[in-house]
Amino acid sequence: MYYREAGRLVKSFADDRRMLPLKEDRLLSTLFVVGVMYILVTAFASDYLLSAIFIPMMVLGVATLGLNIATGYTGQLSLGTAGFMSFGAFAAFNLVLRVDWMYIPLAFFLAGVIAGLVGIVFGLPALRIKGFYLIVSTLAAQFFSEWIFNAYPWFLNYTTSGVVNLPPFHYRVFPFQELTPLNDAFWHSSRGRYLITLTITIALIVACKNMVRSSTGRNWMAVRDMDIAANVIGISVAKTKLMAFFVSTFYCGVAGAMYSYCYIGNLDFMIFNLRRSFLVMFMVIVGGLGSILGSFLGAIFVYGWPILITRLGDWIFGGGTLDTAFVENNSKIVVGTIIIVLLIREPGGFAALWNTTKQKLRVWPFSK
Amino acid sequence: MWEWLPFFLEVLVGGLLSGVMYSLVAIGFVLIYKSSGVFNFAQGTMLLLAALTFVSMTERQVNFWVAFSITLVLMVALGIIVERTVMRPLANQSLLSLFMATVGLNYFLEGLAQGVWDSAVHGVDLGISNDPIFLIEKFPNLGLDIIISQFDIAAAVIAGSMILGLTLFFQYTRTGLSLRAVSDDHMAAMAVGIPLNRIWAIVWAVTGVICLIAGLLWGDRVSVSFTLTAAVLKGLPVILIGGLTSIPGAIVGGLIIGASEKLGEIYLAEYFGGQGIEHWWAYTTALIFLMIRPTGIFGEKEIERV
Amino acid sequence: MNTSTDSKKPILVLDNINLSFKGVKAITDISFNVYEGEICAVIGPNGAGKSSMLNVINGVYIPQEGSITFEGRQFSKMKPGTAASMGIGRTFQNIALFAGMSTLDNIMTGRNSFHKATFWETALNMGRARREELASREEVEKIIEFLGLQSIRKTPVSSLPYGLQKRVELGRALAAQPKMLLLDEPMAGMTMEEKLDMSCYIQEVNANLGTTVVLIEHDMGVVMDVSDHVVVMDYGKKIGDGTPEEVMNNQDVIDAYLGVSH
Amino acid sequence: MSTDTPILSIKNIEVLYSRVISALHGVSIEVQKGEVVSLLGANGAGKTTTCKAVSRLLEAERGEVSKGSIEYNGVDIKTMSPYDMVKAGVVQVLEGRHIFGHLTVEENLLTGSFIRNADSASVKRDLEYVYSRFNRIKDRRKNLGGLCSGGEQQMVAMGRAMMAKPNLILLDEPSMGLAPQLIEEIFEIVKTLNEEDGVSFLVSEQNANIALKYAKIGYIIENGRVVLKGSAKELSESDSVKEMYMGGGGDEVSFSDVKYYHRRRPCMV
Repeated sequence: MYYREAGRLVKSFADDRRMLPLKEDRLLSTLFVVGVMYILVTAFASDYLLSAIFIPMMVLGVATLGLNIATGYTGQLSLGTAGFMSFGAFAAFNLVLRVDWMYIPLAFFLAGVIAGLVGIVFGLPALRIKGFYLIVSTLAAQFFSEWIFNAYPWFLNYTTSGVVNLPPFHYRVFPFQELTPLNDAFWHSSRGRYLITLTITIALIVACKNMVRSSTGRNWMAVRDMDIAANVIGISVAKTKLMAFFVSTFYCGVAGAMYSYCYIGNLDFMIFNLRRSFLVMFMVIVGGLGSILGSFLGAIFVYGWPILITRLGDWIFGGGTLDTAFVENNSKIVVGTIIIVLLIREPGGFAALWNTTKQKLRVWPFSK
Repeated sequence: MWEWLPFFLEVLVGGLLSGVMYSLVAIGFVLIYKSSGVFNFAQGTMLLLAALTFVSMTERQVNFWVAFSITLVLMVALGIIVERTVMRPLANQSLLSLFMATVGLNYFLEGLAQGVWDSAVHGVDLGISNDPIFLIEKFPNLGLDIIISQFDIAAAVIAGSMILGLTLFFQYTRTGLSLRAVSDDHMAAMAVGIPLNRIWAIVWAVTGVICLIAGLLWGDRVSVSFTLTAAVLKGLPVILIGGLTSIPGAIVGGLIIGASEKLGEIYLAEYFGGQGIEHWWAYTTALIFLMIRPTGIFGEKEIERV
Repeated sequence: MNTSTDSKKPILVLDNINLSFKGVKAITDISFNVYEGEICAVIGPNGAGKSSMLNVINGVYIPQEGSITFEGRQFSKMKPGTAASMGIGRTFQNIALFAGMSTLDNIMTGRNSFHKATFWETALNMGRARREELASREEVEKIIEFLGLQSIRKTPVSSLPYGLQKRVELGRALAAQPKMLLLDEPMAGMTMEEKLDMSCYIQEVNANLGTTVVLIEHDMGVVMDVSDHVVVMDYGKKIGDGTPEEVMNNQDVIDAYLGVSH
Repeated sequence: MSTDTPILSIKNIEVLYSRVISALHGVSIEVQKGEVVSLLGANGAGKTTTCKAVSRLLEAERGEVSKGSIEYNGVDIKTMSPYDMVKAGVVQVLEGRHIFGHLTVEENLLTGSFIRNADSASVKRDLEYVYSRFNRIKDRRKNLGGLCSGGEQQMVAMGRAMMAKPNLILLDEPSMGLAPQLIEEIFEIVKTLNEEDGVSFLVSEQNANIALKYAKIGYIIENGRVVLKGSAKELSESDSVKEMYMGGGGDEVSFSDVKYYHRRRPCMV
């Protein structure tokens, strides 16, 4: 590391509370976000990279962040992430379908709110039920969502196949679209969808970071670490838990909407199944409980590993040698092993590994 | 005015019988949770692994009992290995970490099971007749015109005797008493010289055996394939209703879920768009019970000390 | 600090409290008053029900019988949230800090009642949220300075030694600016140096802020020097109540706690 | 083995929890065969840690003996597990009793005998013997341990330890939460077990009076250090012990004048 905290005087509490206290950190992250993520990637990345790598990783990262808010920050185990995502996806679809003036960012936001309200309903038992018993509630949410969107065709606009394509010309991306320099076709392309996903993701990261560094986040963590003590110092445990469920499912809901609209381009209730819930949970564990950075590292790893293996296989043995079953089983074994090893060696996940590395670099080469 | 009764009874009995099979899965859960606080999510996959191992041998014309014994040994070994390599290094960690480790283990075993064997659907035939029994023919005096599945009865008897055996084992043997002591108080158990690791290894091994029996019964009923891992999802509401630490709870919970599932399917599904409610219905039932008793019917209510 | 007897006004009145767990009696018929501005020590052997008593006062346990009157408001059962909002602060015997958070954040949680910003205001870092954060930080920094915790401000509390954790816990309780502090063995397991520090903090808070203090303590030296009023419990019952001198000369107390003289 | 090898000899041990938090710094204690030794000190002084260091239960709480050694009958116990210790005849009766609440009194006692792999006849004999020593719990044999009173639980805990036929019992805070007459009764039993069955005891206590009445030797432990050692008689006559553990304000340090002193002192942390 070429820069460190030593010798910097923090002169006000406002400075001390900044998300990135170091000037260099701020500069580098701005450069990375604006220069790399916005300009370089948008300009040069291929369609494949955008729609099969960047978009899904960000979308899953947001879902992971959502689960992390409930489980990592507030200590409420949830196994219904995909279910909550599907509420967001279906809400967005029906909003766009049934409200004339609806446009995408607003639909995503409202979808998040609707999912959040559903989250509160399934979070209510948390006021009475604790620990593992609570997974009943979130699993109920999961199975309930799988069932309701299947049993009531209204949600899918009576489509017989069970899958709705989301053709781009069906929705408006922005209000006053005609006044913007970029046309609909751009926003419906992978580039446009990438920019939408990126912007929403960054906004959600900043919002989460803001909550975590203020009273909201402290109350979540207080309830997680010791709810009796939190109660004794006057934190309303019930309100804190419900709020955490709302925010958590809001994130999941937005992720679900983005999953349908920005990533796969169709709406399919089969996709938001229990397995996906678990995948998101793996991302949380691998990345690190209670870490924003970890949420994305986890998403990148768990989503990226099978792709990496396939690519490596193609590169070493020639195209198409590794069949999908092999890749799938391989990733299960690898991810499973990594989860166990991480839990034993570094319960903080990749995020903690990253921090230790940073810490070591900071004193390098003067100390091991 | 009692015309509905025979049919109701038929549904109820069918539900209760399948409930016994849920109990069997649930008991494996309870044993591990009771003794070590580990919520073993890998139960379903262990079950699949057992069934797959067995089937892949019988499909190669290996004798039933030989296959059974080999699988039994392998499952016991698996249990012991899991205890050694996963659970022991994680002792003293938070319950959440332990749970997540079993989720990881679940994923690992899933990949392994399908990697070593395959993901095709296999049949397993335990040689139990599938013919229904017409109760009115067998016992005309009862006057009940009910049809009961012979397989369900046989499965329930096997599962039931397994449960009975385990209950007796833990009630009256030295190991059983040690296990109950360990589940009550780890520290005290160590203080009187009960070797925790040995008890845990035994519990995981016993769970392996339960998985084999349950895997075969479930396998015969719904065929051996990836969907078998869903057995764990059947077991979950059962133990949560019964209380995570209670063997009688697992039995009662199994009966409740079994009955409620069948009754719900027959009598309630029509109000909910026709079909498919069984997945969430079991969980809703569990949720209702838990709202009344947050730690299950037989679960222990903890007094929180501060 | 001895308050003059004529100005004695009870801030807390416990009336005939009975508490049992699954039929096992933990507290039997306990009544006593705590007067405004005093330091009241509760002493007694381990397991005498002292901690349970504090838990009853701030609503963690609900007594089967009896009432609690705090500042003139009577409750048959107190709720922890109510207790906190009425100004009852608390530390615990087996430190109940939020293990995953830093010293600063732990103390900041103590100020939660001063934070009115909703979660979306905090998410957007809006004016009110920001102002409250900075105002709280200012107050918390005063406590950090008072308790000498500057150097461990950003250290996770789980990695702190026992004595410091106790101090952070006191800081968290102080951050709420309580009218009454319940301290459960604040000096247990401390070195003499740390005990001196802790008694200094307690007395200073009592003298300068007028905070009433109820503390459980085993060290008789501390009890004799610091407290204005001593309540003795044994086996769930009250066996003594009065000034330190009175209690020390009470034969029941000597028999039960200080030991049968030989 | 020479007769003067102490049954337990703790030599200058230090204990760390989680590799950082230091709980004991230099504790040395000796227990001779057939002796009752008491370990006095306040809450958190390190009594329980000392007992757990001997019974090897420390590791279950992420603690370890980082320096010094502990010898039982002249053999270093460094590599032994809690199981080995019980097998070798050292049983700890935990602070707070730790009865198996869902087991009956008799089942509680039986768990103590498992270590010996004894046949059922001899276990039965031992049960009778324990009941004869602890009369109070005989009638409660079919009751659940969790429903017994504090005194009965203490007796079950001690009886459970006796079922392992120990040579040395580490008795941690037996008086905790018990009425005075019951405390007396418990210590009378300790005396009987010591005199008639030859069991050595290391008793950790806060109640100095009762502990010194029944012990031969006493150690006073403060903040993880042994600060005083002596015969029970010496200790109970010592002024400083009287001051610290039997009431009475000390003159050396005044807690009430401390605030001015603190203000002038730079911060320690």
